[in-house]
Amino acid sequence: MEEKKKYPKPSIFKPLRHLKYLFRKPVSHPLDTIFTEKNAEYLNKNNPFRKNKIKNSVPRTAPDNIRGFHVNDWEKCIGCGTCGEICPTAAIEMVPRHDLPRVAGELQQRPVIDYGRCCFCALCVDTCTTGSLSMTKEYVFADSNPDSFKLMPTETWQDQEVELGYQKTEVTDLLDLKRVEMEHIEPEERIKSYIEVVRGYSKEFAKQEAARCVECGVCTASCPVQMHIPQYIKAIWEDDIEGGLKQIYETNPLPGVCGRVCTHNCETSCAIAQRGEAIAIRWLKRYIIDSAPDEMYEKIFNEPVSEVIEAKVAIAGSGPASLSTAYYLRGLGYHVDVFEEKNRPGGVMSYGAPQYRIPDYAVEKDINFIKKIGVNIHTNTRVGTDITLEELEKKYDAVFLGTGFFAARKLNIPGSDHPDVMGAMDFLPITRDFARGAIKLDEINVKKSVVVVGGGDVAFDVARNCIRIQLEKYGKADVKLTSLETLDILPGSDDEYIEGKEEGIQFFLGNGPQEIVVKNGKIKGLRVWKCTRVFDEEGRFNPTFDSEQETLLEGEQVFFSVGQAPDYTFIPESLKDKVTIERGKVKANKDGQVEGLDWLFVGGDIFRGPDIITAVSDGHRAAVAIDDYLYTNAKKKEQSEYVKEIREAIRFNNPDLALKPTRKRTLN
Amino acid sequence: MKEMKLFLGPQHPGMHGNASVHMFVDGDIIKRSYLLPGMLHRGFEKQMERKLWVNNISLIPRVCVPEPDINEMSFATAAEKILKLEVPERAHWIRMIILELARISAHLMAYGGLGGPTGNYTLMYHAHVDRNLILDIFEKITGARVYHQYIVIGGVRQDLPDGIEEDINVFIDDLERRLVEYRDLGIDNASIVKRIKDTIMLPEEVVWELGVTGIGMRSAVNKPYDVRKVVPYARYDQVEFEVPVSDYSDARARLDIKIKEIQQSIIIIRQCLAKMPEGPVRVKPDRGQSMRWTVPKGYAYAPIESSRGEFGYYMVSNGGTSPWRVGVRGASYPQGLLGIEKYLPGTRIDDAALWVDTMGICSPEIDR
Amino acid sequence: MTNSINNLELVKELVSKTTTILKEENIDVQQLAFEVNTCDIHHVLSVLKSAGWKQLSYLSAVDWPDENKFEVVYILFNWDKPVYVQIRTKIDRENPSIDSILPIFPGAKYYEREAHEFFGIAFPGNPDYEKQLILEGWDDIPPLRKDFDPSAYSDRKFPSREYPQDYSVTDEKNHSLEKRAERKARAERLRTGGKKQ
Amino acid sequence: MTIVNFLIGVGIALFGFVLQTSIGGINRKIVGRMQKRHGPRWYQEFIDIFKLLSKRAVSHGWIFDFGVIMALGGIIGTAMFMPLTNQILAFSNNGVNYDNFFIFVYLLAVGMLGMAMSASGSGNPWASIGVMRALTTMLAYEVPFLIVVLTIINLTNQSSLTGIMEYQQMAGNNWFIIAMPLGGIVGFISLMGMLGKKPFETYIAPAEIASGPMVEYGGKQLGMLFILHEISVFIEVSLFVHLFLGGATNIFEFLIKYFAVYTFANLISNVNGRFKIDQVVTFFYKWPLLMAVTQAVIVIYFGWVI
Amino acid sequence: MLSTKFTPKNKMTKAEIDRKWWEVGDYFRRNSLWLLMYCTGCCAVELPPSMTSAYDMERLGMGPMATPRQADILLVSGYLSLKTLRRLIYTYEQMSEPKYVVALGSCPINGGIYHDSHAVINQLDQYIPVDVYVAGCMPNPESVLNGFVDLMEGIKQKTMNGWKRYHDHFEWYKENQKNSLGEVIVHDEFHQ
Repeated sequence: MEEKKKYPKPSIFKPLRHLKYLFRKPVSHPLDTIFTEKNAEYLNKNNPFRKNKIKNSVPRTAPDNIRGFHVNDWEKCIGCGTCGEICPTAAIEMVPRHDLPRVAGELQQRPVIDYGRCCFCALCVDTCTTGSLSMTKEYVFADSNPDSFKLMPTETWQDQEVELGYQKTEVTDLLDLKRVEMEHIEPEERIKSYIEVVRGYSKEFAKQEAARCVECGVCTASCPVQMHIPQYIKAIWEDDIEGGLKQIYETNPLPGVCGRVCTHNCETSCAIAQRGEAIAIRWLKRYIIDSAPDEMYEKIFNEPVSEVIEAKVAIAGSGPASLSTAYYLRGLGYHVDVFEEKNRPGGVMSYGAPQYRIPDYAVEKDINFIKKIGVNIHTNTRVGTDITLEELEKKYDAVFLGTGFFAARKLNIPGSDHPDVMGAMDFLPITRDFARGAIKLDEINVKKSVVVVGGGDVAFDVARNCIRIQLEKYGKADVKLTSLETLDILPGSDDEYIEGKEEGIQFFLGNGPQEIVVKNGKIKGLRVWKCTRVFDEEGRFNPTFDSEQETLLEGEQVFFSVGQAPDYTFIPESLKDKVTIERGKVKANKDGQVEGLDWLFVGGDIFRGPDIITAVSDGHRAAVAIDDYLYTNAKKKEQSEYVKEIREAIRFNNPDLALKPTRKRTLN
Repeated sequence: MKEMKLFLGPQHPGMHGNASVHMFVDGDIIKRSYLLPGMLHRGFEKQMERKLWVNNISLIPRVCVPEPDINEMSFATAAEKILKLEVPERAHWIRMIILELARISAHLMAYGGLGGPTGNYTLMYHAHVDRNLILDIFEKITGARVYHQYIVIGGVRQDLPDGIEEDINVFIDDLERRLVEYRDLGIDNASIVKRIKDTIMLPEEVVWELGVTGIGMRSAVNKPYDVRKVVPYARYDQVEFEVPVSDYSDARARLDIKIKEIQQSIIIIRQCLAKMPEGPVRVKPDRGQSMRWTVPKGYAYAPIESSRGEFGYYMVSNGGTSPWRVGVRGASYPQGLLGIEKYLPGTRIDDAALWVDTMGICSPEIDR
Repeated sequence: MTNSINNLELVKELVSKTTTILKEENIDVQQLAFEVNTCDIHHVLSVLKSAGWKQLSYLSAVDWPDENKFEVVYILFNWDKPVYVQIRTKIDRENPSIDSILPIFPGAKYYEREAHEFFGIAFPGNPDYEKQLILEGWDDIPPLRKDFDPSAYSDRKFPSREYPQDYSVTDEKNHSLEKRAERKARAERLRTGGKKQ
Repeated sequence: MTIVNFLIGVGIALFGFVLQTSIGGINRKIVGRMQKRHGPRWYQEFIDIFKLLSKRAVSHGWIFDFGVIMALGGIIGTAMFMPLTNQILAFSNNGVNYDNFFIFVYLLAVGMLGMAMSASGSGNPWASIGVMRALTTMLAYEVPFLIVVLTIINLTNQSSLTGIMEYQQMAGNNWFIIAMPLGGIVGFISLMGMLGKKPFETYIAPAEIASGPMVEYGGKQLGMLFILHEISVFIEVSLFVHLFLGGATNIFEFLIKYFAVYTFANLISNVNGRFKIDQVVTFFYKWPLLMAVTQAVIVIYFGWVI
Repeated sequence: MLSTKFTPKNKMTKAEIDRKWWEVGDYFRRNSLWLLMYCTGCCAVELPPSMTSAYDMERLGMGPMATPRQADILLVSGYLSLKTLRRLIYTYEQMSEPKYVVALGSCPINGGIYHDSHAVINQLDQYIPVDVYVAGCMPNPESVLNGFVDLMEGIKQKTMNGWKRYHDHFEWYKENQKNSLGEVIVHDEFHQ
């Protein structure tokens, strides 16, 4: 009874209403929107009655974000392999393509997709670091040969230009393009002292930053020492500081320093930097060092390193190159003596870079470990005066020179001989000692207003040091910085520029200094011309100026930070003609072995330059080369398995020459 | 009389999906029967444990093929429950549109599936035409017709494309107008009513015994036991809709509810389109690149009202980059396995296919 | 919803009266989880069932090889007082066995069979639990245990396709990619195997 | 009975086959239209049949093979007796037409039996169920149908189809479907049953019993079954045309009537579902039987013919 | 279309006339392909649209068939679990010749998303010969229909010889089947 109320009465006539569709147009897709040209041709031929029924057949145009087959823009692709990593079906394989040029930030490999696996989820597109991979609107592909489903995506699909379908957008992007904010000390605060500007990551932030890494490893090739970057970042992410420390010390004996002041080519070539902010590789390294307790260091070498080879090596200088050589030679089992002229080891690390970038405790932490494994460092011993090179040659089986560029260079313009005109390398060690408290404030010659010439990191160091000293001395700062290069080609790093600006440097970029105006024995300022170009068409340094656009930068003092120079006075006469010096650098083979003087090795600024990490790599190569040179003839003690292992590791990790990344500047 | 062995499926036009109902019949009456599942077994729960959180979105829709979105939704909500993640407002509404469209599509498929066992293929053809239109809409929104991979942890994968609201409106208006045609061909059709009336009964006590949910339960207990009402997820508490119920659960009542639910889904979609705010549609569950997303330790069960009943993912995370354990509660599990074993016997062979069809049995979610 | 909070309280009271709760979690406003002793499972379930939680939504197990335990999970639901209740209990991983709940929830029959098939948990009291349900001719340890590696099983039994196409262009002298791979492998060996994520 | 008669008979069977196959194809297009699509090519059914014949056969023993041939032979034999119009008829001798209705009833049974034998020979349980159902359905629709036909025979005093045709044509084209509306309806419903159209398709029922009797047929045997099916449809539809629609005086009239009947049955079939086998039987034994008996009573006892 | 190494042998047809007949038969065969839909996996869900009004496969003379005996094409729609493969081999061997196999989706080619699953096979052509593969996960109806036309074209060019290959290499196929399945025979309560 109730049921009748509930449902309409069933009827045998109601369904017959459907007969109305006999007079309606069918909704089927026409054949010419289904078949490909080839198949439509077959169907036409096959039809005995109407031979040209299907004309201009193309499969239905798909909507805009359909996930069809892949295309890959090889111009953009860097072969990072992230697509293959994320692929839930393991369909993407990276194949070596050695026909591609080998450049920094790129790997010589390209993805190949197995359509017998692909599930068209487009996660590869979403995660593509460069945005080169995208999906097309093509979705028809059938074949009777199962082996033909492995395809290499190129710009075209089946040699046809096709419309793109699914592409990544900001919303779908699976990468984290924003760097985890590093805590800075505010400019107002930091210019009052030499406290380190960057605070370093906390554990939580370090893990977050580490989580951004896609582990592609394009960075390693541009790192001069080829550190295990993705692996130690992963170690941070997995909270394995010890593992990370071990990985770092395999290739870099100065991580605490490099974690602060490295030129970070790795970040420049970082795959994430293609579209976003690079992983803060440098700071992550610093995080590992900062959070590794001293006792953890002992685990890097499980056994004390002992001298297993009876050969001695002397090292002149204690800069990065020297310390690196010393570390690796020690690891290889040699007796190593390091001679340093100043009273602190570290060279540029202790006397060049400013305290607010790299505090002493960080340098000491690194050097202490090197000392601890048995490297003897003799400070206040200048090679050439306290001990001559000839003596070293006699006493030691090999000598490594890492004396660096420690002399200041000045521009030869009118007025540059004024005593208030200073070179950066004369000034910076003083500031460093000042920061340590070894020098009184009054002893430093910094005037109320200064002009700094130069656009490199060193120029910024000078300028920012000046600000700090001025503030302490006079209560206010006035620092102008001028350089030939405009912002887009400024050699200094972005961080320096930003921080310098925050701290109050006044920028006058793109100007060439012409004259230091001196009146009454006092500097009035620097006269500059607008620089029209820095490099000529061939890319050589060849600046031209526009004399019409002239400015006078007022200041009582001028600092030149236009490069440094070596000091080869320690080389005795007997060797002078055997050592070739070209453009201030010693000529040697790839590993730093001076030709003709097999026992003499060089590294660092005097060999290759220009930065700390390259010096470390020189040191590593030189250590291996010294080992090659000495090992066969030296007397050896019995080696434990562990020592063999270390030797093998050091030799295995001998770095190749790094690829130089081209820098993409994000600032404007 | 000797028992005769018969099997419905796996390769059988009356069986939806790849499963087999083994029947021991006496004449036309089924004496003993059981479902032989596992033909679609892929080891899903194991696979999910082995895949990253982000990779899982390409895997989960495959658990239930006719209505893949509920899997995505259930997976996403379970993870969001553990993460305590707040999804953007707009994403909730988009999710509801997707889920309701998917419900309509699944109901149409099931209702059209009535055409198989009863032989009314015209009904099936019409239902599939409309379902195909939904797939086209899905393709426009998500980029794929069937496996949308659209609802992700933290929202939806991307915003709705421009002009899709109009497409949806045109479609649902047209569908609403033609629901009466579906009734004409199906449940108001005298020849089909003969097949579906007073047969394939599901009494209330059986519902509780088996644990049947969804339409099966609501048609028997006469109460709006719908997860969307009872445990609202997304923004179902902010839309108005009715839950059609009945107190006499034969095949006809269940099919009738299906049609009414299509009607209600249309109403929900209209409200969603009207109420949907602008704004972001996705938040990332964690910092870092997707392969290193983690979900903290925890347990969660996320029930979703699918077209066949309560569908849920039981998720256990141990704080890693992949789920530790994901259990899938297939909506058709109770009626599909125990139901066929206990309550298919006694019906006729003719009813077996219809039984499978109207109870809402989806073999991939049983097998996983 | 105030109502659901009352319901949560109700469940908490009910369970705490019945048994000792080892662990309690509020998953959200309509979901609760309790960990109880294995011996109390039947009691808790029957109390909850008589209080209205008469739908068994899910039954399965979780493998915790580190603790050498299986965790059996029962999820109950009450449509009138909508709270999902997870009841969990840990049982030994060696010879796992837990009494069937068939007398309380007849619908658990196939869930238990499946749990036996995938984890190897015995359910005495369930007449068919040892029959194969989903797998056919299985010849390895139960596949959902953590120590089962489906990839290895698949490699052993089902060959993968070896495509003849070779898209690579290689240079005899260029070993950069191999070197990279070697270095990577080396770096990974150095890891101390710290806390795994 | 000469060889010429025999050749004409074969010709009629062939004509029937070609006719029904073409109309079947056209009907597939029409039904497709109702289902919002274009449907296959009109000659698709020919291609299907020839394809089946070109395939290799799987045999399930000699009963299986022989049954098919016997069924096909039986049905061709039946078709040979079928008049197309009141002139075109294979076997007639001096005004005596050998197209007695009962010939068809019995010869059709030969075909059915052959098929039943063969299908049972395949050993597939679905086939046995299908055969059982087919025979049950036959029993169900034959009873009301025979009652109506017997009424007609009673009314016209002859059982020759040509005779019945001429009877209708003589009385001012007073077709029996109009003269005896109840009987006409019963006839049409029974025709649907004979044709195996829904709602009486129970014995094929792909979704229930996997095509029933045909489950084990493939290749050549299935091709023969298809031919058998086409010819038997031709016979059944022609029977209805001749019995209720006044037959045809020329071939075009026959074609039109044939097409109309078949299409109508097909269209109805395609918007309906199928009954269960017990429902088929109860259905036929309820309304059609009642109507048939009523019609018989009306016609025979009251003599009310419109 | 890449050719397969098994071209039709003249030996089989013996005489020219037989070949001509075969070609005539091919015309009918390729214009009336009946599908056996074995819904082995997910791709089956795109078949209803291709068969029903939206894409109307009947225009090509194709249609679904209920039993393996009647069908020409075995349509493997997606991944194959072990349990399915056993039944698929049964089904394939029941079909009457000439028979063709069309495999949809990634999974029959190389395992697809289930390549490391313990229950799903990776390559279908190890167990039964496959004539056409259609890529996609899942393939759109257009892809499916284009795949079928590829098959028709292949039949015309006599390259779709999977069923002959199964005869010629029967031992090889059987061995593969045994290696992966253990045994091809189905054992369960029902079949005993």
